[in-house]
Amino acid sequence: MHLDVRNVSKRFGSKAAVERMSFTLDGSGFVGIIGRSGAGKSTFLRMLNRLTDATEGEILADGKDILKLRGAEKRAWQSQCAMVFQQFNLVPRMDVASNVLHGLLGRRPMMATLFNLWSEDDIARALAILDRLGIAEQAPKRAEALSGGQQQRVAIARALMQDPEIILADEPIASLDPMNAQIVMDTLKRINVEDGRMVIANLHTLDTARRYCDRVIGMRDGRVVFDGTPEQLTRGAARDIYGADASFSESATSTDLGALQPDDQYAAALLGD
Amino acid sequence: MHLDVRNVSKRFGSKAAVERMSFTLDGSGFVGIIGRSGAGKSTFLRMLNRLTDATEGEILADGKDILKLRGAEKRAWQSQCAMVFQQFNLVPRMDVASNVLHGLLGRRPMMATLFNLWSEDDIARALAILDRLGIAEQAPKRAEALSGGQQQRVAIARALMQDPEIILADEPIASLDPMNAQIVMDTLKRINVEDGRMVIANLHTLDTARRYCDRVIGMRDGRVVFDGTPEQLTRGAARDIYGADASFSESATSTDLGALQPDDQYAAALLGD
Amino acid sequence: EGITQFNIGILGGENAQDRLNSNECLRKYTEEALGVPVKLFAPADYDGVIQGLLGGTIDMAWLGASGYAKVYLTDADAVEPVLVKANLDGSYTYHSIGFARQDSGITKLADIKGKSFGFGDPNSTSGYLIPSVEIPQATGHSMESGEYFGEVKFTGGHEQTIVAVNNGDIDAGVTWADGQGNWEDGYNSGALRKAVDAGLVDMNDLVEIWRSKPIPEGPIVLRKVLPEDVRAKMTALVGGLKEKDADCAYGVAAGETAGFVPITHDYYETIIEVRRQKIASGS
Amino acid sequence: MTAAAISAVPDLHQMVSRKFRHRKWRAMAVPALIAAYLAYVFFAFDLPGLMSRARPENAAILLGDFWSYKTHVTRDNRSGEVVSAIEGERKGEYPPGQAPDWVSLGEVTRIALPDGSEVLFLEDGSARLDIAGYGVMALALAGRTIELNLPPGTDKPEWLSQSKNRVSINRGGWRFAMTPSKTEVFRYQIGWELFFFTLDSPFHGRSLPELAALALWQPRLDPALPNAAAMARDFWTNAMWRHGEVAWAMFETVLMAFLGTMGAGLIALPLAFFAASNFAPARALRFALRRLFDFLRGVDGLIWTVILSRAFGPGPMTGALAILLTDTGTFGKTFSEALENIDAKQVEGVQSTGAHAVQQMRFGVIPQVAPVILSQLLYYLESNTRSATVIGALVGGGIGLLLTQAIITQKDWEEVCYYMVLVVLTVMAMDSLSGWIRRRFIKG
Amino acid sequence: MTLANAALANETASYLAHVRRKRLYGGALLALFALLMLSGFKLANDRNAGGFWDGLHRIFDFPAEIFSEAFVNWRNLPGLFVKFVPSLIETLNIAAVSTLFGALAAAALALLSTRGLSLWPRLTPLFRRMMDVMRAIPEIVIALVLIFLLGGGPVPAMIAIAFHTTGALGKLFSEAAENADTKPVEGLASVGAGWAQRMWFGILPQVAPNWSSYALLRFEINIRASAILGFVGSGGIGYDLKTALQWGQGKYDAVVAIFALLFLTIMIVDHISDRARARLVKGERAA
Ligand SMILES: Nc1ncnc2c1ncn2[C@@H]1O[C@H](COP(=O)(O)OP(=O)(O)OP(=O)(O)O)[C@@H](O)[C@H]1O
Ligand SMILES: Nc1ncnc2c1ncn2[C@@H]1O[C@H](COP(=O)(O)OP(=O)(O)OP(=O)(O)O)[C@@H](O)[C@H]1O
Ligand SMILES: [Mg+2]
Ligand SMILES: [Mg+2]
Repeated sequence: MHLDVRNVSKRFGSKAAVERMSFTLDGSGFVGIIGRSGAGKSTFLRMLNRLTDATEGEILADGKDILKLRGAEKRAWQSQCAMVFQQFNLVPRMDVASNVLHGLLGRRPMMATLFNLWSEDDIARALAILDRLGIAEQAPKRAEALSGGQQQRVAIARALMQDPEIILADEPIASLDPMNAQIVMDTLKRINVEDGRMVIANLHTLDTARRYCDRVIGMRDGRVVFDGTPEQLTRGAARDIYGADASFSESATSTDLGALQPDDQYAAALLGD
Repeated sequence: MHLDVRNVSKRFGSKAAVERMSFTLDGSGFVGIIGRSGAGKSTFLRMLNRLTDATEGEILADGKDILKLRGAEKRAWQSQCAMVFQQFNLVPRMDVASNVLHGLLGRRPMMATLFNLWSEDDIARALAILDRLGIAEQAPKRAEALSGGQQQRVAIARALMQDPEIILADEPIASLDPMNAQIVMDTLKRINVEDGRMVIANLHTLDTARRYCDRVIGMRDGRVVFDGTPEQLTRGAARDIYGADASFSESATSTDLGALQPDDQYAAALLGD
Repeated sequence: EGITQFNIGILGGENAQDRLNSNECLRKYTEEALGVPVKLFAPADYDGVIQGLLGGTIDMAWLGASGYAKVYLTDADAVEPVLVKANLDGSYTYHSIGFARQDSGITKLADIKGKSFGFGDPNSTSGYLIPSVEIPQATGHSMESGEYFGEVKFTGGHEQTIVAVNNGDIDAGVTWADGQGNWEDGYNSGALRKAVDAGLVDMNDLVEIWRSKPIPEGPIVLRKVLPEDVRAKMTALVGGLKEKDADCAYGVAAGETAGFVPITHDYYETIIEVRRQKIASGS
Repeated sequence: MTAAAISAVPDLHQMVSRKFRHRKWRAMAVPALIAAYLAYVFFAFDLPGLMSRARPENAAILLGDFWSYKTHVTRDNRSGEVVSAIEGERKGEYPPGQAPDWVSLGEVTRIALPDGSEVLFLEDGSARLDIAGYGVMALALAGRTIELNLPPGTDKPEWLSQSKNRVSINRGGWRFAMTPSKTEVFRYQIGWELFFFTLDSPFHGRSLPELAALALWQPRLDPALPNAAAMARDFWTNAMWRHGEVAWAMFETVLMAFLGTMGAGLIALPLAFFAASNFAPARALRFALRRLFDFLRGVDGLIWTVILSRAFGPGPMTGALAILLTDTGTFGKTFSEALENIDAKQVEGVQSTGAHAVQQMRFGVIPQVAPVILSQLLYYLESNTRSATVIGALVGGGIGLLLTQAIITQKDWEEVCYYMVLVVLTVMAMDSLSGWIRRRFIKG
Repeated sequence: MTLANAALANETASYLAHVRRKRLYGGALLALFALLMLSGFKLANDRNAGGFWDGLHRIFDFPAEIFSEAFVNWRNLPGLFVKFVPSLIETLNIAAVSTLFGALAAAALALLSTRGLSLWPRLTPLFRRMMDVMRAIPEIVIALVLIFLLGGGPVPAMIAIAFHTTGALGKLFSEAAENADTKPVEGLASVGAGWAQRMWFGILPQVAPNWSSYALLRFEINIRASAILGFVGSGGIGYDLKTALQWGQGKYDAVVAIFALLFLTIMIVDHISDRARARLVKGERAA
């Protein structure tokens, strides 16, 4: 898959959320987009998935401008390009397997799906995917009954069910505790490596980006301000992206379990409040 | 005030929360009741205040069995024996002064109280009490707008409004940070010393008990297992009360500001969950 | 064109289920005669049946004279009177009777001046239409509340009027009776008689204070668009009911009757005129 | 405690006590306003007049009649024939020559009454009343006049009403009335007589063990039917209480409520999407729909009934349609509000897979609003069962017709009581049914 | 981490079984519902005097008749509006007073029937049943019985509506009270406050926004109910509407006037109470 982002902008009223963004992606890497809150990360992913319309620019996927797609073609693109959300965005009252099967909504005859009539094969595949993510035994439970980490894995399973070429993940671990965050990131990485699907993930911590990504794109105020390998992401570059002052400490954005050191000040702060 | 607790028990179904508890108190000491969660501390205080009926036994206050009181007599006893709760139990939507005046509900004509008809004297007294506890400026605010420590002082002010002979306090500082905990305990101690009112407080930390109490009663599984001065409360005695194994460390129960040391394990535990 | 079903509407006055039961025999005979399913309907007030006739969902009904006038004035082509119930003496009129409580001291219309007066149902001939025209002629004043009478209101029906007067809720009211027989029995037939039979009132407690001119009994009407043979069959059936099954005729007529005799629209011209005038006068 | 805080206290005191004074006034003003309004209403509703007109004795009649019945013993003064009938109805008539055990027929009819009084219908058409605690009274017919002889030396008691040709006596537990045409005694007794079987049923008057024995092993009374079936038939077709027809009427009422509520739900759900701000394709459409809902709701079901009866005539469907119209308005409003409150995340999640708009509704929206819709439907089903009672009276169907007619004709209060109990039980049953469904489908 | 092949097959089979069962139940339920609706509709249609399809095109006949007359006599309308205002006020009074009394009684019953708050915990089931029964009896029945006892007029309607309101609000009130925090109540109990004081200071401030929101909604419903009771002979504007509607031709202008008046009132009250309720509930959130 070759992705060519050309001068894409998105304006909400007069405010530009994404401003003339351009870059190209090739093959099946793990791409991390970092930047502070409001930088435009989510807006970009949402445009890529066509949840939001771009104001201008084009995104060529293997030469076709996906921003121009309409109706069935647009839905076909969405089903090739799965999305994983920070808040999981599952249907909490339906069971886990049904949520995973929603990944097929774009592909199966409408009437059958409306009555929840899935073929046995589809169901078997959904369970196999759940099994691959280690949560097959949760299949009959309601999604809302699961822990956050498990729900995110269900969301990934739904994405996999789409058998997509790209998986977009919008801060997939921001609502998770460090333990579950690691499981989810490992899962995404495994999918990236084992299946060769491209993953584009918005991340809000540097160390995660460093650890999992092949390529990191840094955004600030809707513009790309960094594009390189994790190694090139120095402390100085990070300061640039986050627009942080001298007090900027990487560990404040850390969720890595290993990175945890005794920190008097931190404990005191926690206790003091 | 002479308090004689004789074989008091309380059973919930088949489970005994308090089991044949007996001891006597005289004069106006500061008594601490300690014991681990579920030991029956709250249940005992609630029986003493007649919020819960005892299953058997008697409690003689100056010779009268207060467990037998009914109706108006019971309410009269309650108004002599004020209670301070862990969660403050104020009326959050009413202002602080009204909450303090509620201490008089048992004494003023019902109709007048329902129409909020408090005499000027009563209001002046409520303000004086708030002033004594250092929160007079908060009088017109809603109780819910106050910090935890302030709310607990309002609760103590309500107790003082009752002009009680005994103040019962059920883990008065458990929901407070160490700073506020100290203010509240100091306040209770001052009232104990200056006014000569007996204070019985459930406490969940040993050091607080040691620091403020004249006498400590230890409970375990509904029974009194220790009764003595703070000096007599050795580490061994504490292990007995808490039923702790060798790893028992006093500081785990500490809320003393001075006692706070960097504690890797603690911080890790807080973060890990 | 033929018909596929035939609906008969019956009017209020007694317990709904009793009404349906006493008309059940008529339903059976009609089914035999027409060979189509026949249904009975007994809505709680006059208007239900009238709307049914106007809308064409009810094919036959026994209306009050005023009710017929209302149907005629709304749509002159809707229904046609065919038969009327005859009293035992062969007459087919009755009276609107004004009455009051004995202990109220009221004995004539003039005594109610400034007091309260009750009509029954606005679509009732004897309970509203006729007295609302004849009483003003007698008193020389309109029937507006406060003009001559203190208050004028509708009680909802004959039974309610009787009970309201008996209870003293209103000082006087009107209802219907054949005017034959004795006052203390509530006359031979009519709402008063029914109330006495039911033990609701003691006629000793009531006095008659006014009586209208004879009022024509309401007609049995058939919808005009019904096929000729259906109308003929139904007219013959009801007309011959007394000979065919006297018990059934007693039930359908709600009392003793000499049978149902033919009648035409002309007989109701006066009533229609009265109603037309009332409409014109805007009250 | 700082010095500044202490010096602030007197100020504070003033401020707080002003606040309390303020509150005191408000606390007094609200009840005072309410009291003033109630005083106005007291006169607007003419309560003094009402009290003078109230008929407490009617309450006694009504309450007594709720759980008692009366038996008429009537002599036709022309033919001399004596008939006993329960509630004076033909259906409750004792067969000729038979009577309740407290009536002895013969040349002279003797009627024993509960307070120890006795009434005799004498051969010559006159009557003798031996009234307990009062004395003996004789009544005779002279042409069209009734001659009344009181015991010597007594005044006319207040429970006696007399005119030239009617005498009536009301002694609470029984009444007596004589006119030239007939002489009647009414005796009140506790119970719903003939509730199970009428007099013509072979099962009438049998005790429970007897009935059980008959049902289970004793020989058939009616050779054509097993006893149990015959009992069921006699009960179901009971001419006095008409259980079969009443059950049918009750069913018809529930049917109207069911059709109306569910039909309204089916219509309102799609419309609600067009009226919800987050789904409406056009503001104008949304506005128009909202006003339509307001209109449908604002016109009560009863008025819809009147309007619809021209088009559809009387009958249960007219009632169901009236309920349907009103509830379409109600549901349109509540459903669209529920739709406006949904969580967009779920829709987005479904949308991101490439789902069609209809699929987004089905999986992103419906699961969220289903609980609200279901509980609304159930709540209104219950409440409409009550409304259908009233509407039924107008369209001539259902328990409502029976109930209102029984009340308006004011004679069979025990029937009113029976119907009321039925309605209440039905509504309560629907209440618990809906509670069960709610637990099963919403919480589960 | 993943299951062995056999285990997965097992899991899949059991989930498939679960799906089949659900489909069966779901399908059966849907079929049952469809069957009930269709047969119910057919039954009702058969028992109706006129059929649904036959009548559908005549649905506007009656409204057209009414409005055409009112249109001709439009000059009468202003006068008619004024004429019926007193009845409208009576209807509003009935609704207001019955909501007031109903809400007061409901508050008492609700507190008495809420677990943990009741003055007599043993009697809570009794109070609950009482509310169920009060809710279940149709207002019209009570009104008709009371008309027999008290004679016509607004009072029977008022009592009937208040009675029903008590049951309906009682249930909602007690649900709200159940969710209230009991800590303040306990705090008040500890100072020796009586039951009334505990409820007044401990519960009422918490439930007041919800309760008043429910009461407002009830007021709205009760306006309609009191208009309807007028329809069966219990005073107010419903009585005027019924008389005019029954008389028919010649009074259709009055019908339109009353109707417009009533409808307008309902709309206005609806609107005001909608806003007031939104404020009440939002205010609660803000606090
Ligand atoms: N629907 C919208 N309407 C108006 N402004 C929006 C909308 N969505 C996003 N924005 C604005 O666009 C900018 C970029 O938002 P975006 O959500 O893409 O940032 P982000 O990098 O994902 O931040 P975060 O880490 O908080 O999720 C922000 O300033 C935001 O306020
Ligand atoms: N209302 C109740 N119903 C049933 N069991 C109860 C009830 N209240 C308390 N218990 C039980 O009684 C025992 C004693 O409880 P109590 O609250 O007195 O303990 P405690 O020493 O105050 O503990 P903590 O420190 O957690 O407050 C516990 O096992 C508790 O589960
Ligand atoms: Mg974002
Ligand atoms: Mg405790």
